[in-house]
Amino acid sequence: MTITGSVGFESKLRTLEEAAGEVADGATIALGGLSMNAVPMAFVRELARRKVRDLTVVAIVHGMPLEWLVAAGCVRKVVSGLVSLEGFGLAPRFRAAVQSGEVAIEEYSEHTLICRLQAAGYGLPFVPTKAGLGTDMLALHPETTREEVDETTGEAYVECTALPVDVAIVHADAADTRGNVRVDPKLVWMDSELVKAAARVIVTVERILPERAFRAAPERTTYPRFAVDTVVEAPWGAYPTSSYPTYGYDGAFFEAYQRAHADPATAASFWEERIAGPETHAAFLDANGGPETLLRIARRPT
Amino acid sequence: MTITGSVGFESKLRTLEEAAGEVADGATIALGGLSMNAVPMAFVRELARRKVRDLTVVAIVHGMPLEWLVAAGCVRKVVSGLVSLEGFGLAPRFRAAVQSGEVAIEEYSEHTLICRLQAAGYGLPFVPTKAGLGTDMLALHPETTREEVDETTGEAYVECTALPVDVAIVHADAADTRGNVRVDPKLVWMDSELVKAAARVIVTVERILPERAFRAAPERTTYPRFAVDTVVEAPWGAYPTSSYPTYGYDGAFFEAYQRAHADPATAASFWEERIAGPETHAAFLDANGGPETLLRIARRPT
Amino acid sequence: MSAATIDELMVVTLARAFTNETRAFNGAVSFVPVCAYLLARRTHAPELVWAASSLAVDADPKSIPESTLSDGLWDGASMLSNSAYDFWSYAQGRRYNTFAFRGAQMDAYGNVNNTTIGPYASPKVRLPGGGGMADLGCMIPLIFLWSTTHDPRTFVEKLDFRSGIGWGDGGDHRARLGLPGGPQLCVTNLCVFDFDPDSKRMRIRSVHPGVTVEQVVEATGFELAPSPGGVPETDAPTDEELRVLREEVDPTGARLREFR
Amino acid sequence: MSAATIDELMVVTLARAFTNETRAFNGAVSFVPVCAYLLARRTHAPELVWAASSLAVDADPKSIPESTLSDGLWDGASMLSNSAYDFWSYAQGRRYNTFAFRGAQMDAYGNVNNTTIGPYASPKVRLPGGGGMADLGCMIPLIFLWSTTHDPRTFVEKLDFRSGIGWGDGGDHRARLGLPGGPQLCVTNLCVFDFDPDSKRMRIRSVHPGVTVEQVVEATGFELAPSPGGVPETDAPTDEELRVLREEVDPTGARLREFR
Repeated sequence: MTITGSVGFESKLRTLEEAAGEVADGATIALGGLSMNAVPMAFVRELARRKVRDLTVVAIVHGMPLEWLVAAGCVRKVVSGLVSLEGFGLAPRFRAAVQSGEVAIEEYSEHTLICRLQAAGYGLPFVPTKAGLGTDMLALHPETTREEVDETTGEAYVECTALPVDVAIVHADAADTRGNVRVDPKLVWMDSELVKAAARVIVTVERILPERAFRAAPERTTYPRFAVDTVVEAPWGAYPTSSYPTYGYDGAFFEAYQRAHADPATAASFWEERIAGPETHAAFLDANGGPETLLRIARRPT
Repeated sequence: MTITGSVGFESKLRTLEEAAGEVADGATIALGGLSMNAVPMAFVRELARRKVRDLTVVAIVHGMPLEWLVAAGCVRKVVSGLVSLEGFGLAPRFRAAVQSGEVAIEEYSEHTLICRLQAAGYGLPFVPTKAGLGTDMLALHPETTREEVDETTGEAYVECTALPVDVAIVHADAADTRGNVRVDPKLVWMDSELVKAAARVIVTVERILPERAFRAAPERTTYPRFAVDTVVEAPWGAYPTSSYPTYGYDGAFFEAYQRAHADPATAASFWEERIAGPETHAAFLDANGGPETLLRIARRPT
Repeated sequence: MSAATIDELMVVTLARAFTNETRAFNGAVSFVPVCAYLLARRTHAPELVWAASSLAVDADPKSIPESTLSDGLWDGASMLSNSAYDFWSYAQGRRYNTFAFRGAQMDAYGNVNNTTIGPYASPKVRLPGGGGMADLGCMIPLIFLWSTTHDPRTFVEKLDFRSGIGWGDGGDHRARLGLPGGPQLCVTNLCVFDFDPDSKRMRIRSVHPGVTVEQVVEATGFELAPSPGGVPETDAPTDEELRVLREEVDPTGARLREFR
Repeated sequence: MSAATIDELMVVTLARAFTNETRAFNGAVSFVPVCAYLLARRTHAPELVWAASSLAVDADPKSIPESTLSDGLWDGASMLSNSAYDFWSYAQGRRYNTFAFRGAQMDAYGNVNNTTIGPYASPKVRLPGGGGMADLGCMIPLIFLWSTTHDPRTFVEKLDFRSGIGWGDGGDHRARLGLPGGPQLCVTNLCVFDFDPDSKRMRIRSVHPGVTVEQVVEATGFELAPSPGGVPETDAPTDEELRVLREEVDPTGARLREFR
């Protein structure tokens, strides 16, 4: 299935297992995508199966990946702007873990968190914004979101200090073996801020393309090879979230997940049978309906 | 040639003359493109012909448009990072005008100027950078590029204060009459920073497309209609600079321009015959070789 | 045309507050405003700008999915924008001018809480979090609030946590912070609130059919500013508005997810 | 294969300083480094990254046009990047690590002037300006300098204006400013300079064939640091390097524009 890499060049192609091995216990990782969209879930599942420990997870606006990592006991702290399952309700495992104190949450507004990542990406002490003024958000972390007044204009603003990230994991449509990556048709979420902020970047993709495909449409390349350290071929790798425009999120999975969490017993069996249990990514897709599910969520061009 | 606008919607389509009329004497304007590439030259020529006065021209890295505006006496001050005709040498009219004090120059490094525009675009008192540290650049304008030390890390950095722009003029490939704009295949220069910083945005384009063309490929839209105030159809509107990938810059024009400026008399006739004299954009193209020139610079797909 | 249900009345009332100058976008779980933007655009405000999920400008979805941040909402858009580079800069740069949000708690000044019920350190309920509220409340001049649960647990005297700013502490607080505009309306399942021009406290602008001022006061956990010139009944939707909403904007009734 | 001309020797010498770890880009009027990046990539450093005009990553032009900021240089690229969003963030973020610049004046520490000759307020000559030099000199750890006019007017004791920083005031000045790395080499039409590890002053690393140390000292307006272990002759290009440069990298001799 994997095509041979560009002859004579280093290949950055790794298996899901190899790539997950790049995340050490205690690491700070950042997850791409947003809410129901373009989350590297196949990679997240592999992390959960490996029982990586004490992770700090930077998740600007996320739900299901935090559910899985928390359920597997991988998470020490979540750095986040919003956590929910969106139209499907609150995130049950995450919510319980935070309320019980099992998992710490370092909470920011969405934009101040983006600014912190940009400061890290640009090698700056901070990035300024007016976001959060007049709210209780800034007081949560006065050392990293510093309220200041501009000396000349007298304007209030917020200095968002750099948030360094060890590993960013993002999902995209295609890559070549040298690390050029294309988000097709276009990157819409904040993944690029994560890529720029992280010391190491892992990209899972729906398919591997030959380098010539990138040279044939260079305007469509989203990340250059020198910004990407590891490439993983993971078709349907965002399931059960969406990978626009190839497939949508699986609403049935989210509904079933919420139903199962009405009761600890059903939650446990759902976790084992439909999430953590399956040995491979293919087996995981099979456990969730296999081809029938995939055909159902495959997006018809409109 | 112009197709009818999207029925029932306000049309932002104007003629070159109408659009140039939106620039008042004393205005601060910003020019898109960079050096030999994608400069809205047809619009610049129209400004020069109208003899608009006392302009402050923000030009990050430019050459020929400043030559024309200075020659026509439109310019009070240039706010810039670099001015030259690149491989064709220094910019003769601009250089003479600055050396004689006829035109003032407010000079920044390229990136501190970008940061000043971003601060204006984002409604922030300043945008920070490490650019310019240890050079003589910062001391030129200590009030707008303020050297500071971060209270926590002790890092030196520079606060680039907001630079408000009245009108930004950029050149692109296509627009619809509602103001959606596509830079084809992709925006590479800093035009988007100008668009975001300016109170008013004028876009000259190679062609007008129906709105459905934008809805058919929304990922290729560069500026949304609500960020664009005026659209001008100006085919070959970047000549003698390039409009990638449709046509390249006209090296012969630049060579001839430099040769003519070896002597004030030849410079004056070149100005009259080949730049300022022609009544229309078409006449201007004709005065510079017409179809023969256009076919010569039309870029063969590679 | 059957009479308007409460969800329909709320959508229509909000839609009528939007104009051809409205340049809006939406966040998570925002079915009511999304329906209102689409309805306004299809009726009285054809030039209205709405970016689906804050990204897909001029989207024209055939129906509304379970998530208002979903790519299922993006069909027919004239621009897909990048969140950090396009959306957030146009939001900070004032090209966008309209945003609607709700909270698990709201106070008299239109500030909202979507973070925790109970003390932050030891929450009784851990809510999703402020997300973009804390940001956009500071950036956007025309803020609209809505609530499908108008009761004293939602409309409280004091928020447990201020996730997003409305009129702040009231009066000129926003102006003193250098923030533009502020909340314009709050549309609930009982009434429509606007804000006293001086104190910036909520006051009843109209009550929905069959609802009394007393019921609203009863259901509101804070003191309301007086409504000069009395309190009319909320204008009823027209048949055309109801037809467009029911048949074109939200045929599957996704908005009802907010009324469970 | 005919003997190397001075332009060829300079390009080859610079190319040999680049490796598979080099992640470079170029600015205006940079024919010599552009040729050097392409030559290194086609010979000993196939993984080398070069972004043409700082935008077109891995470009593979058939020839080099009159402008090194021109889209004529972009053919065959694997990525066209956006200047503000991609280039400047990867430059600040250290993914790019190599930049080459020259100046109308250079001093002993590799600082450059491209702004004015004579006082800034009343310049004798108004030069193009610092452009991105002042920025990238601060952001990029591996800086390379070149000059095709090695004379006392170019290599001066004191710059009329410091447009771009090299080693600053020397010693640990860059480190004190929190800036990464610094200038590595300066390749001229007479010799190759490197920098004393402590003082950070230029010293002669090698002289080109037919050039004496005395001539270099004569042509240099500042005191040079001593060269430990003497000064060898600059290594000659191989036939293969010359063939690739002449036939594949720069068949039209665009690099000669810097030698007029």
